[in-house]
Amino acid sequence: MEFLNNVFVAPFQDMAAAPDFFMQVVWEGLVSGVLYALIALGFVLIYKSSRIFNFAQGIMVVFAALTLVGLHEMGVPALLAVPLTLGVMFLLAVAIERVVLRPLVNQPDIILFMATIGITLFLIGFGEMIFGGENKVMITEQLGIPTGSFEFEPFGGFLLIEQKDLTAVVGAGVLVLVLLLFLNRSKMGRAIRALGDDHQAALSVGISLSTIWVLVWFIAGIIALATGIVWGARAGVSFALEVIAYKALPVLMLGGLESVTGAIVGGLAIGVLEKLFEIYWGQPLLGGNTETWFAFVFALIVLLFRPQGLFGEKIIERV
Amino acid sequence: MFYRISGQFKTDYRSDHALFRVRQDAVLMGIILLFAWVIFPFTANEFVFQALLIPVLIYSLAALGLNILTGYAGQLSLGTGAFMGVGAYACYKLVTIFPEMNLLVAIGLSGFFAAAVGVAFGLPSLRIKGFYLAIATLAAQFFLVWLFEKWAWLYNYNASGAIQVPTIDMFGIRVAGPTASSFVQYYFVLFVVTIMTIFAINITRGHIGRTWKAVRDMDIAAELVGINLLRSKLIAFAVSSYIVGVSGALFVFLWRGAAEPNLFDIPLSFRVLFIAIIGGLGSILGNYLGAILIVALPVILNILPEMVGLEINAAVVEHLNIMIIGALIIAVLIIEPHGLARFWAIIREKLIMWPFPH
Amino acid sequence: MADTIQSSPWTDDGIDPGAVLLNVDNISLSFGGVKAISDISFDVCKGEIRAIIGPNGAGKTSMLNVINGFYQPQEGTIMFRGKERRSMKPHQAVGQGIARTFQNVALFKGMSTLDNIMAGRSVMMKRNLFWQLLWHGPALNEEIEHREKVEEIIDFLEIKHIRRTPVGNLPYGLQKRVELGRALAMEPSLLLLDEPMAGMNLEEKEDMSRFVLDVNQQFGTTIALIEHDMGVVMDLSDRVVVLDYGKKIADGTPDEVRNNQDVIDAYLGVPH
Amino acid sequence: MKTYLKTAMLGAALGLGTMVAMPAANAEDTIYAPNLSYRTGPFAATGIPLMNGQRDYIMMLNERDGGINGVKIEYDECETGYSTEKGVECYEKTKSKAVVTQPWSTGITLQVLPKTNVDKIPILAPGYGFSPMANGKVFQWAFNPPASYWDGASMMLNYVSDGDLDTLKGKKIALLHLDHPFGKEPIPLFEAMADKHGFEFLPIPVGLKEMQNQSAQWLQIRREKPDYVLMWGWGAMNAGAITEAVKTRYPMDQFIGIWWSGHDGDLKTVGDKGKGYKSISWSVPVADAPVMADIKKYVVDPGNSLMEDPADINSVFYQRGILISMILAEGIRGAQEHFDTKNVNAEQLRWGLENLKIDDDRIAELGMTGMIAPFSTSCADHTGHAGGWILEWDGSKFAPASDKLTADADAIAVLEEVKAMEYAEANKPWPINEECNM
Repeated sequence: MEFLNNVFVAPFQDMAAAPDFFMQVVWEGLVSGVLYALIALGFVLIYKSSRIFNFAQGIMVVFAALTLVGLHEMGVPALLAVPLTLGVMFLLAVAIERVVLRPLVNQPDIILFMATIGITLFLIGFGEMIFGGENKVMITEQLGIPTGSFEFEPFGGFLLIEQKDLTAVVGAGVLVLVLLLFLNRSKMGRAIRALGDDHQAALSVGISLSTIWVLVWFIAGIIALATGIVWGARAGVSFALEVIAYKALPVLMLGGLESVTGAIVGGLAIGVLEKLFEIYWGQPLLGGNTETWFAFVFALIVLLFRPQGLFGEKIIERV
Repeated sequence: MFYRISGQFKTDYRSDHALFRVRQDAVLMGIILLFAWVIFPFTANEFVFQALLIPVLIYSLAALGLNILTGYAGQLSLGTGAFMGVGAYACYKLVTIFPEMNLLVAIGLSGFFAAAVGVAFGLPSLRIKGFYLAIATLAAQFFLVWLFEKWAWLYNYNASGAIQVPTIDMFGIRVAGPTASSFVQYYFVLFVVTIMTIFAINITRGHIGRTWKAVRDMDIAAELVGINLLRSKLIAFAVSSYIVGVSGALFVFLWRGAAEPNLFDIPLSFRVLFIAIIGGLGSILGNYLGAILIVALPVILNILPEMVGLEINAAVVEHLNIMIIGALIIAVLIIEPHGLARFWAIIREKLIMWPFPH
Repeated sequence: MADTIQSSPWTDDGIDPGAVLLNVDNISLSFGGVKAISDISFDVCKGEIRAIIGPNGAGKTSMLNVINGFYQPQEGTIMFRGKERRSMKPHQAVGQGIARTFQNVALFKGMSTLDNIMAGRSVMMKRNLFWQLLWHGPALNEEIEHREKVEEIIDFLEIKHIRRTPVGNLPYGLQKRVELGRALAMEPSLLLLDEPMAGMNLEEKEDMSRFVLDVNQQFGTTIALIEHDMGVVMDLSDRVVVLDYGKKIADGTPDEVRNNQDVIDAYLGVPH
Repeated sequence: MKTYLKTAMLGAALGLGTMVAMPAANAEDTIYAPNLSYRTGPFAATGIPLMNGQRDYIMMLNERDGGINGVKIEYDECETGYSTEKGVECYEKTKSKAVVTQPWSTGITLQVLPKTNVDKIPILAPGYGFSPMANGKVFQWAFNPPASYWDGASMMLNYVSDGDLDTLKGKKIALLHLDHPFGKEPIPLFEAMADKHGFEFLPIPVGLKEMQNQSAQWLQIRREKPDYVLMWGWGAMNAGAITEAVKTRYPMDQFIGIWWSGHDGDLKTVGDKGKGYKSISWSVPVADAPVMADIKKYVVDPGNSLMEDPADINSVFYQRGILISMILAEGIRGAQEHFDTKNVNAEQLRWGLENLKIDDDRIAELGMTGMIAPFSTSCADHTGHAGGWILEWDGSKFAPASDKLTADADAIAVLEEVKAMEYAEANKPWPINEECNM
């Protein structure tokens, strides 16, 4: 009885008793959710256009952020370091296309997936060799990101919203809008989308496959840099950052591997839900740290009822 | 020349089903067994036992378990490390609750716990496929490691949250614990690995193995020739998890001597996956080749520069090691997606032809 | 070799030759509002070769999928060997004696010809995990027992030379033949063939036609097949059912169907 | 082309496989002191300055004095990346000629602890490892001078209570710790002290994967409103925690970390906002200490240090690395003199580490006045229980902010005895040195 109370009643009483705290929890969840959504977006983009489940998306985030900070340490002004980093990400995209993707074209999905694990390992070793393993500070202020915070006093309590988190949310929104415009309005974007459905049709538009792949991996690189800046500003830049990439995986399960909407909604939902679960159920009842698995288990349960994910199309099997 | 197969005819189906259809294969196997059972253990020193021989065997076994699930039954799993953990913790509880239990029995039983957990997490495999299933296995990975941290009963409420292998004797010989000799532990591991390998070979060449491969190659067609997909997948999860669980128990009891929960985290899962990929998915032999490569590579990278008189920073060596493994995975996938096992097959073909070019 | 097979027909299913083996009654199937099959009834008699024809998208493959349990129809019933069923899993349908081949070859590409055909006998192999682990003894005996049957099929289909070749490396025509072998290995009382001759040249078609007729005559296997080549259909089949847009438009002997106005319209594309 | 590649790969694989060579035999006139370093992996940021300090002190001794009593020390790093598995591999690799094991992680320490009894190699784990290792009767081969985690915990409590623990009655003290053997290490002591002195103890674990994203933990702190937050953090967790503390507006002066949470690099990421953050430490960086001048002269200036930024020479962790090597060097020196031999072996070094006498005079001789509190070890006490200081971050560096603190020796000794015996019981048969008297 007491157990039922602890599970089904007490958490909601807690929420109602301190609404300001509840709002803070939701906000924190939302901010994490934005980051999950961004990483998931990188996955979706590459999967949509090439059927590759790019495990290296997480390490690309670290790599982009490290390059940015590393260049700045070498004396490059922040605003110049950003385009230079994008240049590096472009070269990375070209290298991956040449060295890894092109020889593996038409291989089964699982082979390509494993190749991206190889890329991940390679980038970890390479990145640490060049940039070292120290925790670095993201050049937040130099990039012109505000670092102050807004404080509100809802219900007589207090709610603190950091300006850089707000910038992250707004920035991510803008990035997603631009991306959607690009995908839907430009010739290149349409070719990328078409590629997911039919290679031949996409090629008939007159754009070569390798151009599209480089482009897609480059866009994923841009997203990685944006994610790296936002996340680095919160927690510093180091290889430990890589683990957040795992969080994008349940988002993909939930949202579907091919749905941009799914990545965004799934990311936000998982961000908020895992935080609520941890604070109101995990910490009082399960000893905490439930965020490591909550998203996975939640996505697994949802998937059992909807195997195609929340936003995927119903799968009709054919023979 | 040496691999001359002409003149070796099969006159009935029974001999056609023999493990080695060519006599030279059997001879080669005999030589390998001679090395494993006699020559290595009597020539190795402590370092070779601890850094090469024992880990190679244990990792091979773990990769064998994963390979049954991923290479034979086509279900990609990223949670191997956690299932090794289930085996290790089960074995720890068994030997601390029943101190009189024979360690061989305890390790054999602990595999069943891993198999049960494996089946539970394998249940969604009927509805969830491909990458979605791979991510679902990560749910097992993260949840189980969290459980190893939080469920204090599992580690007998030790303050450090780690498990420490007690001293265990078997038939008057010390087999586990800090005072056990590597020589004995090697034979213990070798015995278990040999038995498991024989089982794995038998099951993969029989009709259960055939249904796995059918499910892997085309699950819909497999269903339409009458294979019960759920049953077939669950047997694969059970057998695979059993072997992985046994390897986890060996990992802690016969090699590491102690374990903390995060030992079984993602890096271990990936390590085993790399061994299976580089060795060759859908092959038994490949697991051993892959394990030899992955275990020996860092050891060699550490020794090599010293031997040629190069002074390389320890950190650089480690970075290089990671980079080389990454590059190696990509290279293997590009050159021969079936891994080292296929390389051996190619060599064997060449030897059969030799000295003629075709 | 053929004599030994004939003397022990596989298809001892308690149905007299000429009696109804399969009866499909008022079947309707739709996917999210799109009707694939509407209200179709026909029967297949023991020992005959029954063709299902119709233009692309007529619902032929969907019909086969319903018969062997891959799709669950929303309405209607299926009576097979005198037993009525509503829904069943494909592996249960196999257990009752229905086998099939596929429009696009659905072999297990990583396995050899021998293994593919052996896979067809999965339902009949009973030795459990324990015996499999030991291998020597009951499991091996069972394996050899089934191997002998499979070798008969390999002989029959004249594919001895590719016994150990991975089927992914075989030419298309041979793959189709291996697929037929796998279906035969199930010793079905009803064999469903989905376009067994699609994409073949004339010579391969003749070979395949011969195998289909031989299967029907030597093993006494009842066959339902989908085929686009009208010449082949008219030569092989005893009766033909014609579908168009998910509806049955004709049913009868080849001659009757050939002269049916609806059929001619459907093939010529007369608007409805 | 593809065939050639295959053949080449094959050759390479076979070549690698057959090349199982042993490390070359060591020269007779040096003492081999390996270090299981971690300059890679998630904790590299904290590891690198420590390793640099350790390495540079030994190099300085070799350069300035020609080693210790004329014998050069061969300092050799074996990289573990803080992975327990790699650590054990390194232990096995180095143990044939090593005089000491410096395992560097609590996980590796726990793993090699039972092996050292058999291999007879002392473990030196200054300021880390397993607190009951202080009990030399049970842990004959393990040393964790000059202070254990329980010393640290006790000193923190003494500091926040101004020496009178009973004033903590009714207060709430949170322990933000890494969910790892290292982070769990102080929990038994805190629990015992909470029972005895009537304060509420609240452990808040941070998973290895959550180190950089501690918003859930800090939301919990905001909800629970503890009077003090004590931290057992490591690597990226430290910076993450301090960032969140700033954000949560948790008062910095009620937030104290263990000595591994007082890394300059971590605090630089928050800069001014971390002002007031404190860390207990058994070492204090002294910029003008004579030993530092020697290190600069013999190692840093000639360009032989691996330090990237020469300014790091005054950081807490670099100087702590120097002190750690000093403890090892003093152990070797003591053994040399006691056994009257130059090439000490592992068993002799054990005696040396068991009979350390680092008093004020010796500290002055070493040129380390003010860097470390005096301590001595004995057969029964392998820790020495030296005192420590609170260091406070002033926005750009750590500076001492308290008088010397000492731990509650009696309370700790009881717990050490209990836990050491529990360990021996769980791992029986475990050799106990009955000759030691407390």
